[in-house]
Amino acid sequence: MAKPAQVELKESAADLELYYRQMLEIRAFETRCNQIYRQGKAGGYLHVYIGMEATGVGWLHAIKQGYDNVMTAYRDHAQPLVLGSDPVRLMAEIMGRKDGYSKGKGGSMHLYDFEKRFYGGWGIVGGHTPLGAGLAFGSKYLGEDRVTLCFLGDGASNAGVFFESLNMAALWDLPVIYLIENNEFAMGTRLEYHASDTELHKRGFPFGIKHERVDGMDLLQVLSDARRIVDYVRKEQKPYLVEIMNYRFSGHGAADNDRQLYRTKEEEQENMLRDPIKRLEDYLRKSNLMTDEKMEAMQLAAEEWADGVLEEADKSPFPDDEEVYRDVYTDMEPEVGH
Amino acid sequence: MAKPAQVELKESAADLELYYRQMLEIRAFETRCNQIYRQGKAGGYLHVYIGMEATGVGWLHAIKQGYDNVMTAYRDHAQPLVLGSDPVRLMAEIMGRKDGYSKGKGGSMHLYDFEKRFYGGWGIVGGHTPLGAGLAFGSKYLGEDRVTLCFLGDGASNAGVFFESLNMAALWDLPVIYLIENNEFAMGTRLEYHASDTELHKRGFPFGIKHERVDGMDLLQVLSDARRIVDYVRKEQKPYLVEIMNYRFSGHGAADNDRQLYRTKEEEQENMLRDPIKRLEDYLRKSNLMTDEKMEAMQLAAEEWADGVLEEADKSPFPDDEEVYRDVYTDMEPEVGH
Amino acid sequence: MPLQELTYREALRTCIIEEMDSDPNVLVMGEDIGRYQGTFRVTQGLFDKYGPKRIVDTPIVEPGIVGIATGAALVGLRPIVEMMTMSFSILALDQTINHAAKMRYMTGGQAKVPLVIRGPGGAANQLSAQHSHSMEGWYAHVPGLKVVAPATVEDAYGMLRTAIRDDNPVIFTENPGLYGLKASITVGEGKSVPFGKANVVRQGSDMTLIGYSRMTHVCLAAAEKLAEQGISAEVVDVRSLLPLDTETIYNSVRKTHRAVVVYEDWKSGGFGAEIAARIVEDCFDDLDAPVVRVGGLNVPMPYVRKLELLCIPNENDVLKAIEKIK
Amino acid sequence: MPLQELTYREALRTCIIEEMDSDPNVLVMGEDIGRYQGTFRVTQGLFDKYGPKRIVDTPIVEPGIVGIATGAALVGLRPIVEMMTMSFSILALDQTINHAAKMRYMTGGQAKVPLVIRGPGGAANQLSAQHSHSMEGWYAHVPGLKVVAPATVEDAYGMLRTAIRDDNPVIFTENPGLYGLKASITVGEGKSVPFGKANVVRQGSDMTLIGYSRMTHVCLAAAEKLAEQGISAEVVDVRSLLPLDTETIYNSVRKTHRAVVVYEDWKSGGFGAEIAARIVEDCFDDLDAPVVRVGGLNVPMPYVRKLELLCIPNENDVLKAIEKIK
Ligand SMILES: Cc1ncc(C[n+]2csc(CCOP(=O)(O)OP(=O)(O)O)c2C)c(N)n1
Ligand SMILES: Cc1ncc(C[n+]2csc(CCOP(=O)(O)OP(=O)(O)O)c2C)c(N)n1
Ligand SMILES: [Mg+2]
Ligand SMILES: [Mg+2]
Repeated sequence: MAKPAQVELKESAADLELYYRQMLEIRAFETRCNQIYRQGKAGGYLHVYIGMEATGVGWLHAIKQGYDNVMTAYRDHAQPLVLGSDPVRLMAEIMGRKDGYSKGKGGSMHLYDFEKRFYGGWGIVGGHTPLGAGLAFGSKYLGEDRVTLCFLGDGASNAGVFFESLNMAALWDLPVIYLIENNEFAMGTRLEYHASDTELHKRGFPFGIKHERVDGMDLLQVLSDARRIVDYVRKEQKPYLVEIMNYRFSGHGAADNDRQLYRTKEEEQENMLRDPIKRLEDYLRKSNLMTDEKMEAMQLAAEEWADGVLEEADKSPFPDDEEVYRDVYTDMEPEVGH
Repeated sequence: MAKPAQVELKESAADLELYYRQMLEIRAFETRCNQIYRQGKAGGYLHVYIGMEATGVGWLHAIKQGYDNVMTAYRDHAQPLVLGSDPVRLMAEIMGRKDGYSKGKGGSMHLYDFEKRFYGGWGIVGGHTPLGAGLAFGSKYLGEDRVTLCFLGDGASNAGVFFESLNMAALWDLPVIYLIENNEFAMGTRLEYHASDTELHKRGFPFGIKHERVDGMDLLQVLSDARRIVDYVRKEQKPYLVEIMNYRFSGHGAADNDRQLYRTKEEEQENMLRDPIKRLEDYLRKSNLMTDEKMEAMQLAAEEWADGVLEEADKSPFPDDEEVYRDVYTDMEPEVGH
Repeated sequence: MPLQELTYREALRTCIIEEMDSDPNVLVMGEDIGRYQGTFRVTQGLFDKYGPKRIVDTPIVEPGIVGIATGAALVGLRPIVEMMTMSFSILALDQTINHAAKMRYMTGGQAKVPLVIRGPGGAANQLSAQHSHSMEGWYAHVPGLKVVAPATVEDAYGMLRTAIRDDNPVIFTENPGLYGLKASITVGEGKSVPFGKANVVRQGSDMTLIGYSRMTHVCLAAAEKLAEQGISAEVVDVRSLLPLDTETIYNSVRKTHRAVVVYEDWKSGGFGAEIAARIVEDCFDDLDAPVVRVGGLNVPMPYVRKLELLCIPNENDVLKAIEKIK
Repeated sequence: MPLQELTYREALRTCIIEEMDSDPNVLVMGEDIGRYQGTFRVTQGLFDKYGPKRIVDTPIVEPGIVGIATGAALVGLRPIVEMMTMSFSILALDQTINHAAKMRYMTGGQAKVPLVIRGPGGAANQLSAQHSHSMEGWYAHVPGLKVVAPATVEDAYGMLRTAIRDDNPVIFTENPGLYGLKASITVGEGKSVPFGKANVVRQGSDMTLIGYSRMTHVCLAAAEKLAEQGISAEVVDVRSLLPLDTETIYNSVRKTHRAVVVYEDWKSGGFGAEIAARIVEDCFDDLDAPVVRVGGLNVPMPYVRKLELLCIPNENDVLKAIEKIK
């Protein structure tokens, strides 16, 4: 399992409050997403980050936000929220609205904010992993010292193109960090049914890529591991493979109502005890960094914030019909008509 | 590098003679192939096995010939020769003739003899590796204890689908042996320019597949390693990954005339000293198992044999025009005409 | 033979069960098809019934899955590979085209590849650009494959049997919009629907509407509306793209003198172009008007339902297209 | 501007050099393109000139290569990916189609993917079934891509410049049979050939022969032979499949009233079907005869030269096909 926590605290009280707030906001945002999905206000496939908040918040505070490159697959709401993208535009995209980052043409699985260097947002399992190496290749070619974070799932870590990417990343010393979020499930398939060796970090070994398994539930541990690794990669200009242990509290997607097909209620509840938000709260409480009242107030604020985001996003109109032909090319329209 | 030789001799004099003869015949056959290619009697891409004979002969005498499954990529003349396919039909195929195993429709890269359980003969680098797992899957499903040998090149060992295959082979305990023939080159690209870690056997590690690097030049060592590994796989019904160190004496293919673009003459000559045929001869001589006269006679016989094969194959006519539409389906013809 | 009311989804499942019962070498491989019961629930219950040997949950590795199934087919198995959606089959094209499809030819007839690749093709509901691909036109371009796209419960059942028993690789495209379709059909061993036979699903005299898979129903709906306008449209359900039953199509066109080809795939370069081109090549003198095509808009599939619906042809789009040849 | 005698191969190389010299963010990636000088020698000398940073020898991993190049394009590079042969690009289709091509749309216009994928497409000489694929028809089906297939030295040079400077992913198909073609052309910065413009390469009045890439030359050869028979054939070189210049094609057909589409790809489902279908849709009343297609035989490419030559259309096949509309 993951290494035991060995944390020297570098976080100020203000920082901790920020992280806590972001974790709360992610959860509140994601909870709204599941709700609007049930109401038919969002459609398609929609995958929330509930239970995995410490991973996203921790890692994205270990990088230079807006300078370093970040990408992930379709479970992609949390990352841009942490990176400072406009939550209303994110929610609008999830609802298929004109003000969404992709004007309603991408949806939940395809969120992007290139200005913040958040590069999506991808639906083909494993398919984005060479793009991650490519961002690193490009930034390095240009003489910049940007680090690239490329998140992927445990299921995605079996995809052939991922191994091809690892080999090239190592061969060409690309400063990309592959972050396998091992949440123990690939949709309805448990880790042990899809990976012949469940220690996924080992996949770095044959390529001479530094690799390790780390915790993804304890924010302070996450921050410390993430900083160490990001610093290493920026300095050494070499790839790194990290396996982050966390757990998917929700179903695979908003449409997945049959969690009991692949895990028991007991297992679920046991893992809920690892809740990263509760864990941070315990820490804040024990360290006398925050009172219960403050926490409750912040929880309430996050809920209100999410309601406000949703309300605001819902004001955005659907895109115009003409949008259907736009953005296929930079400089021309496709052949029109049926 | 490869393990040092630790050989207990299990081979009878008659066996050794057979192996020696086969190595000579492969070399003579392949030399003819290069010749007829220059004469325009063979075309397309054609890749010979010169320098790698001990690997093919050794491994294919460690299995139950005709029972175990064997496949490789496009460097595929030697394997069916060892397995007892008709050399005339092999040569006829290489010359695009009616009596070839594929009636002239496959050519040098696509040799098959399903009766001998030799399953090709494939042109897409790495593309055949899941087929190898599939043969093992099928045989195991049917309750048979066949072992499957799937040869691939060092260059092919980077292909994503190979890693996908390794994971499935391990996940489902498939009795397939992947044999990476590390001849140090992928076409004009040296090992160190295509593989971030040049110890290719390590690729078995993340999947919990037993893996090792072995010698491919010393026939006796090859036989002993091969027997040990084949026995293990048959008994344990699990996959194995073997990296076989050898060297490609010829160019990549018969059309590759620019060997000096990727290796020096000196390097080439140095490696020629590792010649598996010379090495076996040294052993036979030192052990008093064969006289120089006998060896010379056998060399001559192999040359004559190859001339005979070529002459015989050359008598085969080209396929009839109608062949162009046959064998697309088992039970129908495709839409005909331009 | 028993008559059963089944959905399209159940018809597929029923056929798979019957074939698995009658031939121990038939097996199913795919992502989340076993313990999770299949994303679209086609394989529901099969894991409990047959266990992990014959209902094989795979990692998410389409190239590897098709390759391993092809290898298994070579030594005597008859694998059915479920693609979670046909969109993902794009990852496996090298295995499908370069290996499974060309193998018999390259071996000069030694290889036999009884392989079925099946799953939902086309758009479902807001799955966006990467999950809404129609792939059948690409497949139908490839010699060595057979490609079918049943539109009805009966055909789903009967063509799947033909596919499983076929000794060649078969691409079997379903459509997410069809799984819920219901009908009473006769099932059992003997019931199968051959490949290469189109079906005239509606008689008519003024024009021929040609479709397959879900678009057959769009053609039927358009024909209803045309009837209200006093136009009698014949509808041909292509069913099998490769082999293609041009005779049935031509016979209809020779009768009606007008042809409209409807398909969901991107209009430009879709398989409807092939059907149109063949009609022109072989029935030119019978045509009173250009062959009209109605295809999906030439854009990656957008997420929002409003735009998505613009992309997928419906009966009104067919009516509009027909204006120019009425 | 200087006039130079160049082969098709050299014209490509010259253009790459000029573009690399003028823009430091242009680079080339591919298998054996550097130290080995390129399988078809298009990149000969470039490694010595630019070194490993800009001439990147890759492992044999087509999906990975296209993916990494696409990612690099997203942050400002302008990669040219060489496919050793276009046949191998089938492995990279998920990266090309699902990622590079759809990306701009899925991002609502945020992404810009200046990527060129180039290499020889179609049959060379006995390379057998897995190495002789024509892929351009599949690509030309995909919104978000541009697809070109230059037939002449001048177009190879000028269209490659347009491709490299295009901000969208471009598929640039060459043909092994064209690399040795020679011509004197004007080179230099300003010389480029735009996409979406077909070229009337031979004037005629009795029929229009339509081709692209090497088939343009087959059309020209057929036109010569037709001239001997007293038939005046116009030849249209399509050059750019997506965007497709239908106007030039239609204008010719409206003049000659007969159209023949020639392509090397498998006949059924090839891009010639699309061209034929469009002509019929839009020029029906101008046609005096069915649009005839001449395509490659619908079989995996056989090895032996004798059969291979049967598969690839030549001028006699064109003449034979024309019989029915003369
Ligand atoms: C190539 C491909 N195959 C299948 C799918 C369907 N699919 C979407 S997500 C998923 C599971 C992925 O699991 P994992 O990588 O562990 O990520 P997680 O959802 O747990 O974050 C599957 C099978 C897909 N999107 N792409
Ligand atoms: C997918 C694919 N890409 C490229 C090629 C061209 N090609 C043929 S062989 C080869 C080199 C393979 O080297 P390796 O795997 O080491 O095998 P070896 O030839 O040394 O036996 C290349 C690049 C191909 N056939 N298939
Ligand atoms: Mg997971
Ligand atoms: Mg090699």
